[in-house]
Amino acid sequence: MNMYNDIVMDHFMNPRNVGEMKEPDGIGIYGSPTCGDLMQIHIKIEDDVITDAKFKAYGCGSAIASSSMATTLIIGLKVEEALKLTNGEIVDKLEGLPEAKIHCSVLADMAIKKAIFDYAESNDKHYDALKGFDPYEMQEEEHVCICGKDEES
Amino acid sequence: MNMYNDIVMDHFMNPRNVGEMKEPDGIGIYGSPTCGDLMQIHIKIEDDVITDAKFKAYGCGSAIASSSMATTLIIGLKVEEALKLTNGEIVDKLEGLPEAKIHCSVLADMAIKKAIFDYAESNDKHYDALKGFDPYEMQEEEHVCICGKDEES
Amino acid sequence: MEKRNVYMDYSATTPLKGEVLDAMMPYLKENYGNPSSIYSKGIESKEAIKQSRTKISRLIGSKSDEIYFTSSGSEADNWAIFGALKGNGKHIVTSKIEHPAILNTLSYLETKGYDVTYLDVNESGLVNPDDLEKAIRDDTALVTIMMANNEIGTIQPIQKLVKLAHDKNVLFHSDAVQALGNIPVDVNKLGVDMMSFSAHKIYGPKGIGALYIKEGIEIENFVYGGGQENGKRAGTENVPAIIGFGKAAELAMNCLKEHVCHCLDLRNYLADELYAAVFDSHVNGTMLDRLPGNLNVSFDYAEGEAILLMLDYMGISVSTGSACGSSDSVPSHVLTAIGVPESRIHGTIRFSIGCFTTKDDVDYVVKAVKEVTKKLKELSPLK
Amino acid sequence: MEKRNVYMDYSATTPLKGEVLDAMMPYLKENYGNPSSIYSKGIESKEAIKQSRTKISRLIGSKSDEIYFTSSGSEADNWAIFGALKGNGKHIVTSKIEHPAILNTLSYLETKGYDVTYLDVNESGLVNPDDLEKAIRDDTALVTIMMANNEIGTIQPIQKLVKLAHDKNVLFHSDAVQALGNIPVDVNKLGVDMMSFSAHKIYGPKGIGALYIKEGIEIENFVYGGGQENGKRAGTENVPAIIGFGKAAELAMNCLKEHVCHCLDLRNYLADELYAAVFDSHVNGTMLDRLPGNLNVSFDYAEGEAILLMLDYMGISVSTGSACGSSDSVPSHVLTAIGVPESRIHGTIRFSIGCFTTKDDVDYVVKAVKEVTKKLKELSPLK
Ligand SMILES: Cc1ncc(COP(=O)(O)O)c(C=O)c1O
Ligand SMILES: Cc1ncc(COP(=O)(O)O)c(C=O)c1O
Repeated sequence: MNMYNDIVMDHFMNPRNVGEMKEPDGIGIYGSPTCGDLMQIHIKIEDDVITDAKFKAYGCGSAIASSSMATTLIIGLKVEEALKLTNGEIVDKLEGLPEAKIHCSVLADMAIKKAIFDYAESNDKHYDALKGFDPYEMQEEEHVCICGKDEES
Repeated sequence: MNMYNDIVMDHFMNPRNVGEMKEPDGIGIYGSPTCGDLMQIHIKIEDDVITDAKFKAYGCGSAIASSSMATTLIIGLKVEEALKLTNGEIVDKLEGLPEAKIHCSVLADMAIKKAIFDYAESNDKHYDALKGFDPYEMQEEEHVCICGKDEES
Repeated sequence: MEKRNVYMDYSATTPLKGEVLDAMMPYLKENYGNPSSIYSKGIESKEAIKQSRTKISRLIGSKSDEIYFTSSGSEADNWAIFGALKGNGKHIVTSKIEHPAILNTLSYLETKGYDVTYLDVNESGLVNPDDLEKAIRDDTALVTIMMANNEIGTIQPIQKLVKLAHDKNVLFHSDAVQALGNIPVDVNKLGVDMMSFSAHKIYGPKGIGALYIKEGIEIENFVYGGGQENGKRAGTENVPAIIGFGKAAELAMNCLKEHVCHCLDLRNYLADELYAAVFDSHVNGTMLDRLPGNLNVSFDYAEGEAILLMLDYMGISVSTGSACGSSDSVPSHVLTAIGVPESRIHGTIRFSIGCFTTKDDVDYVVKAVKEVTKKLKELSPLK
Repeated sequence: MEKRNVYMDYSATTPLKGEVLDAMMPYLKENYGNPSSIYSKGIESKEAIKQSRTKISRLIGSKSDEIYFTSSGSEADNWAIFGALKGNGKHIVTSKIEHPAILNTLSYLETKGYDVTYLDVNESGLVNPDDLEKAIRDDTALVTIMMANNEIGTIQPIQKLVKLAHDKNVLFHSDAVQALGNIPVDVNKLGVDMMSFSAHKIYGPKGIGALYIKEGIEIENFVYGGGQENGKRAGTENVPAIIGFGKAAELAMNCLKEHVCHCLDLRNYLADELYAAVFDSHVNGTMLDRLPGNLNVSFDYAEGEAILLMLDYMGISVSTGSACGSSDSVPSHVLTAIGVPESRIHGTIRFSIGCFTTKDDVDYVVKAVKEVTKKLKELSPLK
């Protein structure tokens, strides 16, 4: 028996789309080692469609699994669609995370948004869903150190 | 395993000198049913020697055992010697009682004194050891309800 | 008369049922993981605890996360009282026949400035709801009245009492340690805010109890530390005991009806036979609203401990009707409260029947009691 | 690499030794009497508890009636603090690296108007006696400093600290839950007034702990009710667990020296091998005044939970170095206190070795850690 279900464990033990790209169209990094979790995502975009995504993550099981799951979800999506991806959906696709770990899925969600933001900035693109999204501000504000730990004993 | 040692158990299960006398030389009664313990002793005295003793007791195991033991101890003793018998000696002869039950042996001790007092009064005898002994007063004062009970559960 | 071992003190504690021990064994052997550990060995323990909690919640009709494990019924009682009081009113209402885990906690609180009203009970051993209504004041923080009494087995009208307390917005706790598994206990129907239980009275292990705390009721913690029991009661969980408690609860639920019938039949048989066999005997408390396995009898001319020890010698385990505390001889506060005269209290024996009791056991006990009381009567100076 | 089950989290909890379970079995079966009952079945339980108390007292060098059983180390800690405080001064001194059973109790007390001084520890994890001396005030009611830490295993100079407290007439409590059975614990030599223990850390059962209270020290009760534990801690005794605790204590005493050597050898071997196998690893806390079985290591580029879970997948049980509470991610207060940077704290694993650990276990763990940290490093965006 595990603290995570089989799908999460599979994405944790065998993460999909691990790696970096030589020349990504967008890079998103979210989290901080001080917090114990950091996610980096590289994306390729062609004709407003995400054609590839690679991630690297430092963090707990749910952070890694949700990053892995998130990359599989956005590959092939239109950018606008990918921007609509919520951490709730990532959790659903993983068929649930322990209550205390739900927030870990935010990492992937945010890193993806940041990668698209990066792409949009350098390619002068505008996406409705990015309005008001300011990655430089939010890191401080919204990202709390989120991956739960085990009881002390 | 028992709460009382084997000697006590033997005197409790097979008490010695149980009964009453038709014409006792002295009668001592000590305790009260309200307190849960009552001892009665009948003694025969010839030439200042206790030639026989019979007891009846209502009370816990240690009250019965110490009464039984006490009668065996005083039979054959000179009255003055019998008056010297303390509850401590009764306990010693029983090879010990549980702490909370030590006081139960007082019953026997006091009943014997009262029986001798009774004999002394009706026969106009005077014993040094009886000086200051007033059974009518002490019952109230000194005899507390003494036999411990088990924990509630 | 051939010697026979007869345990007839099920109200004091019960043996483990075989199935209960079987359920515990893996957790005494290979499944020793700390439930707080997040590797599989730990998660397995955690999951097992969860299932146990569910089993207990089913027995009492609560939600599973309304069950908090404690180390005993006594701890549950203490927690309920201390937890509910802190910061609240200074007045508590209880009955005169509570278990020492309630009464001694309340006397302690009296030394700390709390005010306690002890409700009388009638001859049957029942609280009068009118008395409760009158006792509740503006500053009453808690009412705590037991569901079933441990000495005479009488069952209080909890549902009615709870309603009265709630009408005045006062929390209601009930000690159901003796009730559980012996009569139906449905926390929702009863309406209680908190309720105490103990596994070793329902063929589960010693050292584990539970406090039911209704959802929404906030009480202070009792043991601070790790996040066990939803952050409300710290300490590494007693996993095997919790599993045993769960199994015992499951079994109790499955066989409640048969259990009640079995105990009732034998108890009534015992009462009838004893009455016929021992002339000077008197049943204490009502025979109506009473735990099925309980019989509390006073014998004239024979003192309780003496009866107990002689029966013990004959292989029989019963208890006296006397109060707690091995160094004082204060007669049972329960029997005193229902008006049994002191001299009679001293000659009281509690017989409590359980699931392993047989008719042959009862027959043997009746014979033994007859013999013993006869012997003690002969020994007695009382007439 | 063939999969192998290796439990290396003995600081979290230990399996029962076979002899311990054997000793407990009769009390889970036929010897179920309530120790408060005065018939033979009860007396037998009572007597067994007495013998257990004696065994534990021998291990710690106390008198047998200075041992009070509790349901856990946490309860013992809570009792010591609450019990010692009531009615006394308003100030308590402790260290920054105590177990949550101490720290959370003290934070609760802070909300009730108590004042707490948390002593720093140095990089090795040790309290400076001078700091204690300075911290004690006129209104200090209690000093509570643990004997050995549960995360990094460092051992405090308790004897010296006690002397300082006693010079100023202040009571001294020490949590020795991790120390017992792993290093010599002699309450008289140490001079402590109270000391907490827990059976499940010394191959005894869960759900049973003990508080040593030096003769003459009066503290308030924690659980009120029946007269168990000499009237100081109510609740029907957890007989089987008490017996198990006693047996575990007896075994611990008989094999302390071998146990220490065994753990020390394997622990040092583990440390050396890990250091050689995993480049980016760092041991936390001193290697000198340290529990023989404890090794606390931070890995760069790999997060603790991830390491733990991958090791779990490979059959290995270890714990992270992070703090209590499964919903917050506050990094270990202990590692913070000894100055480990936060980023490193997240990559920390506690290995704890015990009497069933073998050299093959260590070899397997080293290989597994090497593999896992390599994998996680490849996955990591950190460089
Ligand atoms: C140092 C320390 N104190 C107290 C405790 C709590 O003991 P228990 O698990 O018995 O509640 C533990 C272990 O969990 C510990 O390591
Ligand atoms: C009515 C009642 N309440 C509380 C208790 C205490 O429970 P425990 O023995 O688990 O401490 C008992 C039994 O001893 C009891 O009969």
